[in-house]
Amino acid sequence: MAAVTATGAANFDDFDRSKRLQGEITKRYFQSLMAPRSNGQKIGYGFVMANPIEFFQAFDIIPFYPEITSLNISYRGGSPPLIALAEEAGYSTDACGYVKMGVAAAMDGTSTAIGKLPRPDVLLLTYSGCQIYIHWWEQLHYQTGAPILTIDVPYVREYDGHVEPHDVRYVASQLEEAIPLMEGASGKRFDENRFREIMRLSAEAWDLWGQVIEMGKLRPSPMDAYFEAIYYMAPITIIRGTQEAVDFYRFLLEELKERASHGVGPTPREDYRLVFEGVPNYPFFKKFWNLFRGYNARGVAATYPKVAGMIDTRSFRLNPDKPFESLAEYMIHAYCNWNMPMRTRLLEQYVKDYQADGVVIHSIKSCRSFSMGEGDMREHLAIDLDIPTLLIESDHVDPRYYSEAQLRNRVDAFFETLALRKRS
Amino acid sequence: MQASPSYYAGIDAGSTYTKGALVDDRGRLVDTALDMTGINIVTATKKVYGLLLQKCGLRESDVGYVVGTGYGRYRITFGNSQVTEIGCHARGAHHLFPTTRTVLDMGGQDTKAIRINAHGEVVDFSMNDKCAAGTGRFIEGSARVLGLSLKDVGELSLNSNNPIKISSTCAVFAETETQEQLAWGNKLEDVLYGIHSSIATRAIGLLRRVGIEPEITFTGGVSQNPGMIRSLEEQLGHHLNHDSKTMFCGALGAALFAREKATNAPETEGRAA
Amino acid sequence: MNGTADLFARSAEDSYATFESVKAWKKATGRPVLGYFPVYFPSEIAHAMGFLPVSLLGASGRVGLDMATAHTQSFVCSISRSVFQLSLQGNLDVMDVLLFSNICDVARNLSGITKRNLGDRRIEYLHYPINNTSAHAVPYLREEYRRLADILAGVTHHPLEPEALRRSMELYNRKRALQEQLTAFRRARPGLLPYTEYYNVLRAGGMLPVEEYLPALESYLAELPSREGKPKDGVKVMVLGNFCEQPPVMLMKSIEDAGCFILHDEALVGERWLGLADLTAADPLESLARGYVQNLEPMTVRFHPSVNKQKALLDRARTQGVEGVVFATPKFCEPALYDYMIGKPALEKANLPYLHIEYEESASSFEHARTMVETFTESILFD
Amino acid sequence: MITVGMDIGTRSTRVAILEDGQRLLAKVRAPTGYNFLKSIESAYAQALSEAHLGTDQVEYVAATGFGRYRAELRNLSVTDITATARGARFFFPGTKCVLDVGAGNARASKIDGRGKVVKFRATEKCAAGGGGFLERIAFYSQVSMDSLGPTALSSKSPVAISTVCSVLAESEVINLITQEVPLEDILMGAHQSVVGRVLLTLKQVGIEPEVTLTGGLVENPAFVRAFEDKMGGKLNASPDLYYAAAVGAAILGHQRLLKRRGTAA
Ligand SMILES: Nc1ncnc2c1ncn2[C@@H]1O[C@H](COP(=O)(O)OP(=O)(O)O)[C@@H](O)[C@H]1O
Ligand SMILES: Nc1ncnc2c1ncn2[C@@H]1O[C@H](COP(=O)(O)OP(=O)(O)O)[C@@H](O)[C@H]1O
Ligand code: SF4
Ligand code: SF4
Ligand code: SF4
Repeated sequence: MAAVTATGAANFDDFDRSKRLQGEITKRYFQSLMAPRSNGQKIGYGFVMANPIEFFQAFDIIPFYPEITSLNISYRGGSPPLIALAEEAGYSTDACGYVKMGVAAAMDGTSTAIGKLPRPDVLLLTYSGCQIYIHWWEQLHYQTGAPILTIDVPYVREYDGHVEPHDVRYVASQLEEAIPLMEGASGKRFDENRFREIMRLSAEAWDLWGQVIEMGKLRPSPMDAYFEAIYYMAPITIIRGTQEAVDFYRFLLEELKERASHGVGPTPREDYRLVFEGVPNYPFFKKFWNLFRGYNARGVAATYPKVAGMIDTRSFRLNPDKPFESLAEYMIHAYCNWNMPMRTRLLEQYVKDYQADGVVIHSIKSCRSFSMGEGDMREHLAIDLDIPTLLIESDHVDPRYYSEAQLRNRVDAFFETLALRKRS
Repeated sequence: MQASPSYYAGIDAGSTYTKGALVDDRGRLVDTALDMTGINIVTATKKVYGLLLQKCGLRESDVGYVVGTGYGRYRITFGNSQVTEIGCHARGAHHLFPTTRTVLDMGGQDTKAIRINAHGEVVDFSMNDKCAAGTGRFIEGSARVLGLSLKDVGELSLNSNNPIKISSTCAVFAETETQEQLAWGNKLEDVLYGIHSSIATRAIGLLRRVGIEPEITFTGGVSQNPGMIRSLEEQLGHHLNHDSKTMFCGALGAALFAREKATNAPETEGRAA
Repeated sequence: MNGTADLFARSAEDSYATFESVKAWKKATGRPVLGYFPVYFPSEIAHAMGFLPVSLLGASGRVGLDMATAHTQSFVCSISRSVFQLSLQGNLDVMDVLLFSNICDVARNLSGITKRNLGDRRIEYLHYPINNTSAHAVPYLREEYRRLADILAGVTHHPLEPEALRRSMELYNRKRALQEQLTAFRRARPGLLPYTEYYNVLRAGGMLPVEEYLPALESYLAELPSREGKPKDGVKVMVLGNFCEQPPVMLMKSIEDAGCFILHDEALVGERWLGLADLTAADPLESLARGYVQNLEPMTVRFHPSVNKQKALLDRARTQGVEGVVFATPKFCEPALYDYMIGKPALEKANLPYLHIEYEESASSFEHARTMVETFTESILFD
Repeated sequence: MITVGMDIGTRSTRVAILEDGQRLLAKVRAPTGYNFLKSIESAYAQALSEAHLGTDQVEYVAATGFGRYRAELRNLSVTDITATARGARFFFPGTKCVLDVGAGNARASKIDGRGKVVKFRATEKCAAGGGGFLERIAFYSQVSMDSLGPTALSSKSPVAISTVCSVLAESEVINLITQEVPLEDILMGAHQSVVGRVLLTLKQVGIEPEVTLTGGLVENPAFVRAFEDKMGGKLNASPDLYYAAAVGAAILGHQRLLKRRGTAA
């Protein structure tokens, strides 16, 4: 897609190199995972929300995120056969599609759109933000026999965001308790200095990613902070404790600054500024984006790209000098580990800070962690605060829940009301 | 376009019925027309348009602008532009009942709750989530299973004194449940009323999403169903505006938009090609 | 006999949506009420601080869900919607504190939206540790319980007294022991105690003040053995999965009517879940926390890394001599669905017949379930 | 020994009369209206007259189907799954799997050598797929039930309709109609979508040939074809299987009668 500015001066493709770079990073990451395992290299399964990747890296365990493979497979149109396999085994249509795909991919002899996925040597259960994580790892545990290593993370349950000291202590202690277990699983000794170095690199990548996100505040925004950010968020999850991750975010930040100075962006013009909540639809990602792109609407802020870490709210800061405590704080502040009033307030805040025209909530049927309560969110934003808010539904991986005609109808009507507001 | 065409048409190509409405240059409703949508939507829209012109004794050249709405809006070949049903129903309801603040549109495949301002413009709207669609379809299904006409279903349900609770959240099973209730020997009218109540509860849930502010106008095909009106009013504790024209609100709204567009009123759409 | 059975039936009915007896209690005593969302709650703490702890078990079709529908989508379980409807409608106004915990994502988010809608009330949330292999789990939960006591003290303006807590623990230990006795009776003499009646006795225990419930249950138990009737026979089953949203009693009745005898079930499992708390421990709060963390009884919404759910399932089936397992899971309840998928392969390997049905607390039609269960019993009985 | 099987379904009531549990003397169907008793009575009377029998000659009546409790003259009621299994083996003795597709949902079962059900599954809510969906599609597209299957069979490139729920699938069909996709392609797509859901249920019990189809959809050639294509194997289907549950009920009635006589003697 070659978008051009209003004047036709600059070519957007020239300012879209980061996405290609991200593609290469992801490709290499998958290659390293699928490569035949030599020299006892271990694979640890982890979750995106609140993942302590630094902890894996300290033991030279390759982190593997079934959520990311599920979304990648779905993006390539490969979800239906996996979902069918799981449903034939007895999983219900209601269950989270990521889990179903993950379970199916782990069955003997299953190959996916991106190849045969590696088996876990250890399942690191970081229970933050999503209860289904527990159930998912339990399924895999009974299926593959791989051991589960549990890090229990308490919910942020005070509505003002206050976190109890005993919460942080509890999470940090469990990480420390896990060291000998990780040593056992990896056959590597824990080296505190190395761990601190990884934490330092990681903190640097977080800072840069935080700056990238804030670019959405510019008018016009040089990027789509939802649809494009979904590409940009990959390295922070899969490689963040490395120099490569730092370099990527530096490169991205430069590119966005260039976009800003040339006045280019992901749509020819910026007619609408929107805030997005919820997981996108991966099987129809481009079509879904086009529903908004057609109106020259840009996402300026979104919650989903921060599921990996609430960097923009300054909820945590990795500190190499207090590695366990600061990692614990990061793990506690996962987006879905926040209570609903905090999540709702965050959207409200985004609308103000990013000068948005409205909010779009994309609700995922099979993910209750995100979706339960989004109706209430809408109600608060639309009725109490009078912010135009659209709630639409489909699924993140299951194409059977996507109905283009129904979505288009709702989106068209939403832009009609936005247009009306602009006029008056 | 002809020298001074002074009529404007709206065509609402819905999932079940295609509806047409014509307004004059002062925005007054002249007449309406209706036909089953069927499998060929282009034919259906043409037919309804023809019917409309014929009823009013007009020719195509008398019509200055046509706006299409409904699911089939992009298939209306003779239309000049499109507006979603949400905008059209709001506008139509406002026209028929000017003090309307909330619109409930129940059609064949969607239910919509719309909050509007004093000018009939959409402030907020909410549509049934796809699951458990509590729509006209639901009643049609039961009617067909029981071998009754749509008219009978609504009217029979009015005889009920002791409605049966139908609780399936799923529209698929509601049909089955209807039959099961009958199989257990419950009275037909009570089961029918139960179905209406169950859909009404869901529709009210939608209304609550946008906020219920009187007056409330009930539009769409289901507004012709007395059983639905009764259960909605009972559960809401509010009067609902409705009449024989509310089924045409979408088409009427479209016609009003057509007039506005032709007379160079400000654009409502910001759609880039 | 009739008197106590009636009391239980009335209380059970009252515990769906009306809570009249709770209102009366509050008026008479002037003391506060705490409502808790399933599954488990340490009622001992609330009781020791003068609260009446009340289990919120869902309205089961006794209220329309129009308000809840406005705020939640349709693909969440019914109990979350009906409890939310009750709170929006004012049926829970009698409760000074509403408490939620980490049983699933739905319940977690429900706490927040309840808070947003009833902002002036105390809507609280407890985190129960899921990592029972960590040495820090017990101290953590003790801290949570202390935090809970502080919150409750904010209402009563009296701190928690260890001695009062010990007395409450004794009462609740007694309650659990008596309930266990009831279940044992039912198992030993099938057919003398219909499931509906049994369920009401247990359900009433989630609402009646424990001081009132204990003597009633005692006299009920005393009279039970004298019941007339020929013990019924049937296919011996256990019914698993109904741990949070309650199965409609009609569903359980349909299972019995179809020729099954329910030897074990998980309805109200949280009420019965904690074994007996150790009364001799120096720190009663810690003892309660320890009782929780170290309870290895598997429960769907509790993850305990050191428990093997498959083995536990088979052990239970074996010790109770069941001929089949019915998984009855609430519609849209993911935890229950996943546990079914864990149990299923184990039963297949052990050659034990099983059946999976889904229910909604508010269901008004049981035809599908009935057909399934009948076929299930026919497949075990016919040859 | 004359036994009668009655299958009271949501759409129609089927009655079968069997002699000695072996010879099929009559099979009759009548639409199930909302007045069950009348449907049952008329189907029963018709079957008796077809078999030239009087009521007094009937020794045992077994009822099945969702309205089984409404058949007041029944001596026994069994579920459709149990009954269908026996009926399927009556017509196709090699049957290992039975797939019963009615209007509302579909049930798959695996049976042993004597027709006893060893494992079964039914479609539940979202996965619900059955003839009712096709009836609605027929209604919207204005084709009769009889020509629905044949029309669909003429499709060269069916469109995929892959939504989970049949409510959604209906909207999708309507949407396809508005896009003027050829009717036969939509119809075949709709058949395939039901097949997809139903096949899933069959796979959950495990496919083992021979697979026998029973219920209303045996009359729909497009369904049978689409199913065989997707399963990659043959399906026993014949118009008789519409009566499988009624016949099966009559067989079970006969067995029960024998048993009773046996113990009484
Ligand atoms: N005369 C009537 N009496 C009762 N219900 C009616 C009548 N006419 C239409 N309906 C109901 O209206 C629905 C169709 O509404 P409509 O607004 O035309 O839907 P759509 O716009 O999707 O075609 C039908 O499902 C039916 O339930
Ligand atoms: N003549 C026919 N041609 C094709 N399909 C038919 C015909 N008659 C019935 N059917 C199909 O069979 C279904 C009814 O199946 P049936 O087994 O009678 O249901 P039930 O057992 O619930 O009465 C209908 O929904 C329809 O799809
Ligand atoms: S339920 Fe939601 S948050 Fe949890 S694994 Fe599934 S998609 Fe992710
Ligand atoms: S029924 Fe299931 S999904 Fe619902 S609140 Fe309980 S555990 Fe959660
Ligand atoms: S089948 Fe029923 S429960 Fe499932 S998505 Fe459709 S309407 Fe909802």
